[in-house]
Amino acid sequence: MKHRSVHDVSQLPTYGFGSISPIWWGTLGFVALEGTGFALAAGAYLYLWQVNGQWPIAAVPPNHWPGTAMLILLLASLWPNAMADRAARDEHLGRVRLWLIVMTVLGFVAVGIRFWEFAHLNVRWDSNAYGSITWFVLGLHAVHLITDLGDTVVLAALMFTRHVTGKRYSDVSDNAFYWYFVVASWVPLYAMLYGIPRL
Amino acid sequence: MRFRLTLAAASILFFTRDCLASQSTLDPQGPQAEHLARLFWIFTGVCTFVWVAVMIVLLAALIRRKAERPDPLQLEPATERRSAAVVGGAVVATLLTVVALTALSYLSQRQLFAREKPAVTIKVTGLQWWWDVRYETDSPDQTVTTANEIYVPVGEPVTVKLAANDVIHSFWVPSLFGKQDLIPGQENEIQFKASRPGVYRGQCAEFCGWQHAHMGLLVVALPSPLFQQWMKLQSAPAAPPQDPIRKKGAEIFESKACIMCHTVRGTSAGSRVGPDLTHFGSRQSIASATLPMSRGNIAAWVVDPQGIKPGVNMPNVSIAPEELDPLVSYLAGLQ
Amino acid sequence: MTVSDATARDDLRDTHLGDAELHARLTRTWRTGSGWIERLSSVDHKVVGRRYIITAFVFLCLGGLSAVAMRLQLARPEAKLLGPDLYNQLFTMHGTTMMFLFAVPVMEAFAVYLVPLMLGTRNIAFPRLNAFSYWVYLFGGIFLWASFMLKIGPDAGWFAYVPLSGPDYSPGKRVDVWAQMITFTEVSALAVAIEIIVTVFKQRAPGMTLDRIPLFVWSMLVMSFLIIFAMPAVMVASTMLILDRLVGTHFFNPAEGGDSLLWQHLFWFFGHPEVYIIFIPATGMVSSIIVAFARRPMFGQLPLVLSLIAVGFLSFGLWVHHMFTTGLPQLGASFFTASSMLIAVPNGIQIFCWLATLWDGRPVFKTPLLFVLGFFFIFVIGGLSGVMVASVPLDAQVHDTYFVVAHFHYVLIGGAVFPLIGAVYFWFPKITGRMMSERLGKWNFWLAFVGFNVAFFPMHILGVQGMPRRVYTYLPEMGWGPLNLLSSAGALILFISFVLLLINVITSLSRGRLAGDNPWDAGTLEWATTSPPAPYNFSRIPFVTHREPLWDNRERLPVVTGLSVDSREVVSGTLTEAYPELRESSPEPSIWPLLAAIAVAGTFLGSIFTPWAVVWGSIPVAITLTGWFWPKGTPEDEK
Amino acid sequence: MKRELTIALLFVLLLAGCEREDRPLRSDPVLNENREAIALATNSPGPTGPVEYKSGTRGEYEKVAFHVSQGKKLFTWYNCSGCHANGGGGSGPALMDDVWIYGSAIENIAASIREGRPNGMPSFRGKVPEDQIWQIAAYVRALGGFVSSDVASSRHDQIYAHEGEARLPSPSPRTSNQPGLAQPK
Repeated sequence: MKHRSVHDVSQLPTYGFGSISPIWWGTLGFVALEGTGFALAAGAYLYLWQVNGQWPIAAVPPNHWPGTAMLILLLASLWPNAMADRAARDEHLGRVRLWLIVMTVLGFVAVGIRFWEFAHLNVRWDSNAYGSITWFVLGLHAVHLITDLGDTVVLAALMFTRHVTGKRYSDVSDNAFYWYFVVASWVPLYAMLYGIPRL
Repeated sequence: MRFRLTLAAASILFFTRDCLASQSTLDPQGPQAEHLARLFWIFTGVCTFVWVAVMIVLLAALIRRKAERPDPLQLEPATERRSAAVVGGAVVATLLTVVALTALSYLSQRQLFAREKPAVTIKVTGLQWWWDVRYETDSPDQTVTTANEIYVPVGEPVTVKLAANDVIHSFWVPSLFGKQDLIPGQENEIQFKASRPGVYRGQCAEFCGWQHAHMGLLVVALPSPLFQQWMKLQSAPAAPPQDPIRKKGAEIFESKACIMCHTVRGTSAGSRVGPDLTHFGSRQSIASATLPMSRGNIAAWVVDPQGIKPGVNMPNVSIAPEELDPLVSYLAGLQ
Repeated sequence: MTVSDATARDDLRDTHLGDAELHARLTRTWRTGSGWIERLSSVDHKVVGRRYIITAFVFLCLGGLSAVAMRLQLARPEAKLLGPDLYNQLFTMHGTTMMFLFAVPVMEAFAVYLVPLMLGTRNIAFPRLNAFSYWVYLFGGIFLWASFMLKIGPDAGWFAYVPLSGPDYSPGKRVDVWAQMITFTEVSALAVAIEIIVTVFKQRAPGMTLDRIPLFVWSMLVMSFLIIFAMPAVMVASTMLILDRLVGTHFFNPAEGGDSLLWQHLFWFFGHPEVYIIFIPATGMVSSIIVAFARRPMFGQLPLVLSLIAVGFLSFGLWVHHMFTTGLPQLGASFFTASSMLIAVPNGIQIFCWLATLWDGRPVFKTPLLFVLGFFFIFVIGGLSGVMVASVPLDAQVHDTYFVVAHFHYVLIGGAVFPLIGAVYFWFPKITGRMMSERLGKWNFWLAFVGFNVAFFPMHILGVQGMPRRVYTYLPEMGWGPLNLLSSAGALILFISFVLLLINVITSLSRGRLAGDNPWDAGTLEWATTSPPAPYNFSRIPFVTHREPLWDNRERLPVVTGLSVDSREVVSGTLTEAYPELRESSPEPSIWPLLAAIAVAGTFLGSIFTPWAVVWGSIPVAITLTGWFWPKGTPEDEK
Repeated sequence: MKRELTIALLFVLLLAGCEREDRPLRSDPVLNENREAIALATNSPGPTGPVEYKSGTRGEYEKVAFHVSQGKKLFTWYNCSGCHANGGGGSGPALMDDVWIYGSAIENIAASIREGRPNGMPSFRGKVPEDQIWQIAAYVRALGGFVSSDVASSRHDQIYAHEGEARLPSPSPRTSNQPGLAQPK
C-alpha cells in the first residue's frame, strides 16, 4: 500500500519524565496490582478480626515501637526521595548520586527495622489465625521494601558507570515514584496492625 | 406388626420405581420443593421466550434482502436512527425483565426460608463419606442416633441442623428442598416439610473427596403415629441375639476390626468413628444409600468395602468363609 | 549486539529512504536471529505471541483429552474405567488447565500478537517482560502436567476448597503443585496485562484517538484491568494455602481462629471476574469478525465500549453468587442476586448492537462468521441459564449440579471458544500468510456446533434430575445413564471437530492459498501490513484518520516519518489524543528474561518443599534481573 | 519447537516417575494374611537395648505422605491418645521424646501395636488390619520426628497439644534409627 507522509516525529525527544514515560505507566500498573494485593490482605485481616470474638487471639498486642519507628523513618524518607526525584528531573548527576546513596542507606535501615518488628509482634505465625495474618501482612510489605531497595541499589551503582544517560534519570524518577507507594501503603497497614489489636 | 408392613411398603416404593427413590427437583414432594419447581418453570419459560426472540431477529437479519453497498462506510442515517430506537427499546425490555425476575426471586426466597416451630429437630453431621444423624429429644434416654437415613413425620415442619466434622459437604434432598452446605466450624439450618409418605433420596453436593459420588442419604416420610413408633424402636438398645448363629456372629463382630469404629448400643461395641449400627437391620439401605438392604449386599459390603467404594474409610477385613454367615445374620438381625 | 557495531551505526531516519532500503535496514534492526540463543532471546511480540498461542492450544489438547477420559468414565453408571483417585485428579487438571493454562493465556496471546499491529506500532511495551512472562507461563504449565504424570496431580478441584485442600485432608505435594502453578500463571498474566495497558495507553499510532481504538483493543484493555484487580486475590489465597500446608499457619483452620469461608471469598473474588477475563476478549473477536463480514462499521461503538467497561465493574460485585448455599445472611445474598442479574443488561446491549450491525450489514458467510453465529446460538442460552443460577432460591437446587456444568460450558465454550476458533480462521492468514480451507472449516464448524450441543444440553436436564457435579460415577438406579451416554457421544463429536481444526491448520500452513495483505478486505490496521507481518510490523508508522483506517484510505495510507531505522524506535504519544510525544526506544533481544524465568521457576519449585527456597532463590532472581536491566551500551539503552 | 521440548520433558519425567504419591486403596489380601514374623523384643531392654528389625515393603510406609496421614487419622480414631495423649504420653509412654523402650524402627513399632507390650499396651492383632498397623506405625515414627518433613503434616485442623509432625524436632543422634542405641532414661 502506498504511503503519504502527513507528520514528522524526527525532532521528538527519546525520553521523558512522569506520565510521558511508558515506564512510569508500567510502574503505575504494578502499583495498582500490588495495591490490590495490600487491600485484599487487609480485607482478610479485617474479616478474621470480625469472625473472631477476641482480637488479638491469645496474645498481647504487638509492641508498636518498631512499627512507629518504621513509620517515622518512611515519612522522613519522603524528603530525600523527593530530592532524588527533582535531581533526576534536573539531570544533575552529582545530586542524583548523593540522594540515591541516602535512599539506599535509609532502605537498609528500614529493612533492619522490619526484622526488629517481626521480633516484637508477641505472636508466632503458627500460633493462630491472628498471628498468621499479622505476619502475612507485615511480610507482604517487607517484600516491597526489599524490592525497592534492590532497585535503588542497582540504580545508584549505575549512576557511577558510563551508562548515565537521559533514560537513567527517567528511571531514577520512576524509582522515586515507586517509593512513594511503599511509604503510602505502610501508613494504613501500620494503623491496622498496631491499632486494631488495641481496640 | 403394622409398623413393619409400612416399612416393607416403603421399601417396595423404594425399589420398584424405575429409579432409586426420587432424587429430582422436578418431582417435588413438599411445599418448599413445589415452590422451587414452580419458580424453575417460570424462569425457564421467560428465558426460552427471550432466546427464541433473539434467534428470530438473528435469522431475519441474516436472510433479509439488502441493496448492494459498494463502500462499507456509506450508511443511511435513517436506518441508523431506526436501529438506535429498536436497540434502546430492547435494552429497556431487558432491564424490566431482569427487575421482575429479581423481585420474584427475592419474594420466593423470603417465603422459602421462613421458619416455624419445628415438630422435629435433627442434627446431621457430614463426615467422609456418610451422614451421622441425631434426633434432639427432651430426655437423653430417648435420644435416637442413626446414620444415612432420616425419618420424618409427614406434613410437619422438620428442622435440620447441619454441621461437618472434617471437610465441607452439602445436604441436598431435591424432592424436599434446596441444598445447604455443612461447613466445619459453623452450623447451618434448613427447614422443610414432606407432603406425602415415601422415600426420598439425597446426595452430598459439595466435592468432599474420593467417595463424594456415593455419599447418599434417604429421607423416609411416615405418618406421624408410625414415626413415633419408629422413634421408640430406635431409642431402645439392641436386643441381645437369641439363636446360636447370631450369638456367634456377635462374637465375631466384637473380636474383629468392626468394634474399632462402630457402636451397637447395649454391647461392648462403643466407638463413634463409623455409623451407629444399633438398628442397622431396620434400615432401607447400606453404605450411605448405595446398596439396598439385603443379606447379600451386607455380605458383599463387609467382605470388600474397598471394591465397592474405593477409598472409603471402612477397611477390608479378613473374614473366614465360615464366619461370614453368622456375621451377616447378626447384622441383618439388628432390628 | 556488541558496543562496537552499535556505535558504528549512524542514526539514519526513514523520512527519505526508498522502500527497498527501508525494508533492508528495518529488517536488520528488528529481526530475530536464527540461532538457538537468538531464538530464545527474541522479544518480538509476534514471535512470543505465536509461541503463546501454540502453547495455549497444546494445553487445550491436554485439557480436552482429560475431558474425554472423564466422559468415557461417565458414559455408563458404575463404570470401572477410572477410579476416584484418578478421576479427581483428571477433573482438577481439566479445570485448572482450561482456566489457567488455556483460556486466559490464549486470550492474552492473541492480544500480544494483534494489539501492537492494530495500534500501528512496532512492538509491545516492555517486550522483555513479555518474553519473561511467556517463559514463566510455559514452565508453570510443564510443572503442572509433569507432576500429573508423576501421580502428583492435584486432586482437590480447580477451586481447591479448604479444608479438603488443607494439610490434614490433602497429604503429599498434590495441592502444593496446584497452588504454586497458580503463582506461575498469575505472575505471567499480570505482567502481560500491564504490557497491554501501557501499549494501548502510550503506543497507539498518531491520530488514533480514544474513539478510533478498535473494539478488539478495547476488550483487551478491559481484560487487562480485570486481570490487574482480580488476580491478586487468588495469589493471596494460594499463598495462604501454601503457608497453611508448609509452615503451619492457621488462615483456614476454624479451630485456631481461621475460617474456611475466607478461602471461598478470596477465590471467588478472583473467580468470577475470571469468567469475564475470558469472555470480554472474545467479544472483541466477535466485534472484529462481525464488522469485517457484515461489511459495515459496528453499530453503536460507544455503547459497546461503555458496556464492556460496565461489565468489567459489575463482575467484581458477583462473587458471592458462588456461595449462596454456604448459609450467608439472606439479605446480603439477595443483593448479589440483583447485581448478578443486572450484568445481563450490558451484555444484552452488546448482543443487540451486534444484531443491529448484522441487520444493516451484507453478511458474507465465511467460516469465521459461522463460528460467531454459533456463538450467538450457544452463548445466549448460557447467559439465560446464568440468570437462573443467579437467583438464590433456584441456585439452592441447581448449585453444584450438572445444570451448572452445562451453564458455564455454554458460557465459556459458546462465549469464548467459538469466537476464538472464528478468530483463528480470521487471523490465520495474517499470522501465516496463507488461508485456511473453507471446506474443512465448514465441517469443523458444524461438527463443533452439533457436538457441543449434544454434549452439554443434556447436562441441564441431568442437573435438575439431581445429578451432582464432580462425581466419578453414579448408581444405575438413578436413571441418568442414557443422557450421560448421549453427552459422552457429543463430547466425542466435539473432539473430532477439534482434530479437524488441527488438520486444517497443519495442511494450510504448507498448502493453503496465499493470503495477501488483506484477504477479507477488513478495515483495521493489522491488515495494512504484509502477511505474515515483517519483523518491524510497519515500514512507516500509520497515521490514523478513522475507526476503520483501511476503509477510509483505500489508495494511500497516511504515515508519520522521522523514526530511526538503525535502532529500535516506536512512537509514544499522549493518553487520549495519541499525539506523538517521544521516539521511545524499544529494548533489544536478550537472553536474560529466560534466565530470570528459570531462576523464578526454581524458586517456586523449591518453595513447595521448604520456605527457605524463597530466601536462597531470591539471589539468582536478583542476579538475573540485574543482568536484564543493566545497560549493554546499545543505542536502545543509551538514548 | 517448544512443543517437542515439552513432550520430551514430560516423557523423561514419566519414565523417572516415582511411586511416593501412589495411593493404594485396596490392601493386598495376601500381604494381610502372612504377617511378617517379628519376635517380641525382650521386655527388659538390657545393655544392648532392643533388637531392631528390618522388613520388606511395609518399612517404606513412612516415606509415603498418604500412609502417614492415614496413620494420623487412625491414631485418633482408634483412641491411641487415650493413653499416649497425642504423643505426649499419659498412662502410656510418650511418643515424642527420645526414649524408645522397644525400638524406634517402624518394624518394632508395628510389632508393638500388633502384639502389644507388657504394662498395658494391648495387642491389636486381628482388631486392626495389617496395613493400618503399618500406617499407624509410620505416623508414630512421624511423631518421633523420624520421617522427612515433606511427608508429615504441617499442622492439624483441630487444636493440638503439639505442632504438625513436619515441624517436630528431629530425634537427637543418640536415638537415631540405629540398632541398640535406644536407652531408657
